[in-house]
Amino acid sequence: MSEERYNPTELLICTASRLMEDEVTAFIGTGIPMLAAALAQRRQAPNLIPIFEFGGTGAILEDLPMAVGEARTFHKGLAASGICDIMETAARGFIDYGFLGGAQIDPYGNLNSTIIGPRHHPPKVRLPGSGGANDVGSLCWRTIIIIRHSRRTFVPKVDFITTPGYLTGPGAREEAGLPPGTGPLYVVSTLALLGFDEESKRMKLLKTQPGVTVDQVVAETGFELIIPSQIETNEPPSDEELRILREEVDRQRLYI
Amino acid sequence: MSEERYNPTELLICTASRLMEDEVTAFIGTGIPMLAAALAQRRQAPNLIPIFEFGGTGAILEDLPMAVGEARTFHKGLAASGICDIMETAARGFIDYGFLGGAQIDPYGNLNSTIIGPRHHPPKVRLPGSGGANDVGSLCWRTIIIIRHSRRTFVPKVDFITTPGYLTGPGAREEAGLPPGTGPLYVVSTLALLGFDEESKRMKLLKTQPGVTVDQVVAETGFELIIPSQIETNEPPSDEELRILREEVDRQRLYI
Amino acid sequence: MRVIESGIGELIQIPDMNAFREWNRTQKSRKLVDKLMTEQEAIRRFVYDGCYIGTELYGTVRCPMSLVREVIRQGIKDLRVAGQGVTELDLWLAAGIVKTLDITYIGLEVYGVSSALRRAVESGQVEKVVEWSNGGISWRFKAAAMGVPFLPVRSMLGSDTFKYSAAKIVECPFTGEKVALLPALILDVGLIHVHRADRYGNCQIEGITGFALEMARASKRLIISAEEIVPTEEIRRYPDRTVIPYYLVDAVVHAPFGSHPGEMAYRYCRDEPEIKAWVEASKTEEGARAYLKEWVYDLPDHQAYLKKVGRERLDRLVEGRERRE
Amino acid sequence: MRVIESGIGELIQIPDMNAFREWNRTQKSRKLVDKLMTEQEAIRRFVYDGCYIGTELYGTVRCPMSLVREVIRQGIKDLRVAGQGVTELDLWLAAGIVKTLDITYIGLEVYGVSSALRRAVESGQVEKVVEWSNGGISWRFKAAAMGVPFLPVRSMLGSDTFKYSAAKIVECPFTGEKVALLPALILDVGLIHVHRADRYGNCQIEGITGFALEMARASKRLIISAEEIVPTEEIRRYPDRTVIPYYLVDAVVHAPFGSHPGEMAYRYCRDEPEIKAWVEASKTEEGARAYLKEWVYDLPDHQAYLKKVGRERLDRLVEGRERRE
Repeated sequence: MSEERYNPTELLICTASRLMEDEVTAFIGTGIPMLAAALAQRRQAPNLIPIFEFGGTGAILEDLPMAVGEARTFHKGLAASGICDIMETAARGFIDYGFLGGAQIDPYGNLNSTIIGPRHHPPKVRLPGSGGANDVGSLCWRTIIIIRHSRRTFVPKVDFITTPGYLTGPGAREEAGLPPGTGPLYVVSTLALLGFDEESKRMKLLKTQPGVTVDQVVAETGFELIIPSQIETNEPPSDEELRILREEVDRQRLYI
Repeated sequence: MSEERYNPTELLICTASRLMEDEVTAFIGTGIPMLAAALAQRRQAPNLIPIFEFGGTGAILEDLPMAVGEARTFHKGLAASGICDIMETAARGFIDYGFLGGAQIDPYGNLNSTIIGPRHHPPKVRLPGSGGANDVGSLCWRTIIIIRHSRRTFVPKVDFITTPGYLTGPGAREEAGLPPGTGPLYVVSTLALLGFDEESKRMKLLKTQPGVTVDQVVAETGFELIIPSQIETNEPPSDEELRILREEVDRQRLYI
Repeated sequence: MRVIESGIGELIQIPDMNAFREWNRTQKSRKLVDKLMTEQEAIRRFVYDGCYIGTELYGTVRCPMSLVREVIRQGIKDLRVAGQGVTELDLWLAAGIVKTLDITYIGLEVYGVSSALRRAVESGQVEKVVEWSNGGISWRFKAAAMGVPFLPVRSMLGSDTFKYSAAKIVECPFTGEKVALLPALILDVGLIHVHRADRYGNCQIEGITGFALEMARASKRLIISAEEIVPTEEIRRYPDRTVIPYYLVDAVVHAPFGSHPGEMAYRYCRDEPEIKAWVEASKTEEGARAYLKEWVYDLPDHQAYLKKVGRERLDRLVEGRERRE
Repeated sequence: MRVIESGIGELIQIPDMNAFREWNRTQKSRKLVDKLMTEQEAIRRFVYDGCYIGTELYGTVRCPMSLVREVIRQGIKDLRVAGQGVTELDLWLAAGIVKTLDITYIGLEVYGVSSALRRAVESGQVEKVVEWSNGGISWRFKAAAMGVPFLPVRSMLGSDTFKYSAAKIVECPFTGEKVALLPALILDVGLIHVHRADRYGNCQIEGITGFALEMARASKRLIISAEEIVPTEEIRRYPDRTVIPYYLVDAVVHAPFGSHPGEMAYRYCRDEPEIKAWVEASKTEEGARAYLKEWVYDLPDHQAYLKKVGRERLDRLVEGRERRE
């Protein structure tokens, strides 16, 4: 990873941003997803429709929101409603992608953002809780997880399933009553781009980040990854991406 | 009934109107309840809050609406929302009175506005159906029924319970799952003002309309009424009521 | 979930939320495309024989009457209809194109019982009639709009309206009380008339919203007619006025006076003589047929309809409109 | 209604809709009376030790911060809280006045995990924590707003968020699918900040409505703070802009910049340095205490708070506001 050209946050943003298609609806949370969406609107996805949980639909992300309810989440937007309307829009199958983060992820893409440690209350470490994550992970068609890569985050079993991935494997989501055809699609990490095996629903390495070896990914992952024989390397953030990110998207360097 | 001074519609309007208290919320349907409410707002109940099922709350009834969704139902209103909001307001116990009509009524105040005859489909006579009546009769605190009096309308058993009164008697509403403390309070007819016996929940004569005898009421009622020993006579519509009704409320004589 | 009692009415549309999700994923575009078209094109493309259809608000208030007339004009038949209506469903009933009714209320309001409904239902021409309350049918749309297969309510209980519906009664697992469960109602096609829309279908309504928000979200195909087409910049300036976002919409029809003979809040009032003309005409089958011939079949489109109504009369309706005083 | 699975979290508020109806019948006036009062009076009259309370939207967006601070100032304690929050619940947690949490999210958004939450929960000072999603808690308000004891949803299923909630899973009697049932959440007190209200409590909001409509309708007592008090004539001119009707409201507080340090759409932007000041201060117990002393306890009221913030700074926030371009 070239320390000079970009930092890990910028790498995550650019990698996630490239996954954002034009003319789709995407649930955008605070932080990296907002920057990735703003970058995507300026590049390959001018008509990406950002959806913010408290009501913003179709904003033009000229200035970066600092919160998912801020006026910037419906700046020149197509609609500004409320959280029930948005979550119900997801329930009806209108939201294509959702971006999620978390403190822990397991091989099935289950996410924890509630507590660290074995006991629910009082816990060893109290994290913020689900917020909209559980709803996004339950109801959007596909989720894309953005997370820093380490053995502390990539764990065999999360301490708490805040947001369902594939739960215990194939068929488990449907068995739980979650809408069919949903679940995590990609994991964007500081070390790799990962996906999920069609059959087993376990996490699979797709590409390494620039300058990262497969061994490094394996070493920093607390469970066995599916590793195809051929692994490509992600394109590093381009000068153009970094320029837009720094000069247009986050002019005030609030995040990067 | 003095044929010269007022007609049966005017009698129903004035009788119903006097039952409308100030500073209460009341569900107002098309027709007589609208006129009664408009009259009441000009007399004893200037702060009667009319509620119309498709969204109007707190209108000032300067011009008579011809439909429950018309702009006049939220003319200078306090809120204009939608039908779910209004029905849910009733479900939460915020609507004090509801005014109802029907083609048939039984001793328990059950109302029929769906079909006449024994068979549901195809029926002998098809009437409009519940509309909001069932919701009003289920969810408002007390309902007041306005109906023309005859053996064809006051029947031992309605052909179809469109809107629940006391169903089969004491406790039946609660047993059915309807909110406790609700049910019909008065029946305003062309011959009498009637109520319901606390114990048996059966219809009871309260007052006769001017010029009407108890015997006439009994003769025109298709079931046994509870008749207290002392029966007063309703005050006839006053000149003032009739003047307001004709000159202000229904200037264009759309209804009366 | 133990069911205490089930209505005996047929469940005409199954509340299959997975199929609805799949439809919304594959058949509804997120693309901002120009959807402006004529009544003819919109009805031809999206309304079909036997489809399950709904209209909002109702015949005399903010109702898509130009679309309603076009459905008749195109000879669409065997409609299954969510039935809250005045003139609009009355016209369809009189035209003989309704086969099945989830009915709440069809009538002429102050003018009483609908003769067209009586003829169509009493003759058995309408083959199935399932009963609901107005709240009930709105909550059914709301369930679909929420993406859930049912909603619990405390209405319809204890009545024949429940008995002849397709609702169910269960015990609330939190309180032990009886509640009625209403199945979500997904429409094949919804028709809604609004004050303003852009070409993509972002819609604004003034005054009450009736059940527009719920029905829009419960429709697999949604045809919007609008008094006025506004630039998207106007929508983006007031995103908080959008009640129906574009991705729900399949067609946008510019229909000034689209609610005639009904009213449109703050724009024009209802046309009482014209409404009365239908009330009178519809009393007999022949009268209704003559009315339909004169006001629907013999006119090629909404422009011709408005021309027949006449500018002077329309101006008077505008004059009589509700104002924000 | 056979329950397949029940969350093990405690049901803190029972969804007793009959009691709620009775409350709304007897304790909520339909009278148009002047409800304008100060923060002090509103909190003194309607907020009490141990009450179940909620705030909307959240700490940095259209949040009733002047009311939130007054709750602390008056030494109210043992609050049971519906927990979607940023600065506002953080202040309460830091002040040690929260005993029970129906939590969805408490954190500092871009600034990460809340130190105040960590201290209060990890120490056991907050005695009970029940988990929900943001959608989940909003739907719980919506259930209460609809006057029904529960709502079905297709979220929270399969997760520990469900397991540590008080929701239940049942089979849909129409489709056979599993759905989660969320119990209605009735608040003893709700606090909501709006753009405009009249003295009776009719409220208008600009921009997103968050969960204001649902929470207002789910509250036994509702305290409104408003940037601006408008004459009722203004409300009656735009009845379609009323999102909270007066009869839901118990107190109306005129609170310009009431959301500070958060933002108010189209009025002022958030005060980033002040938000950061709390983020920094709250990292330690001492820091949080010092902040509370300086910005809450040592100031008699919202006017003093605004004076301390200073006109110049407020002007800059107004300058930075979102505009309808």
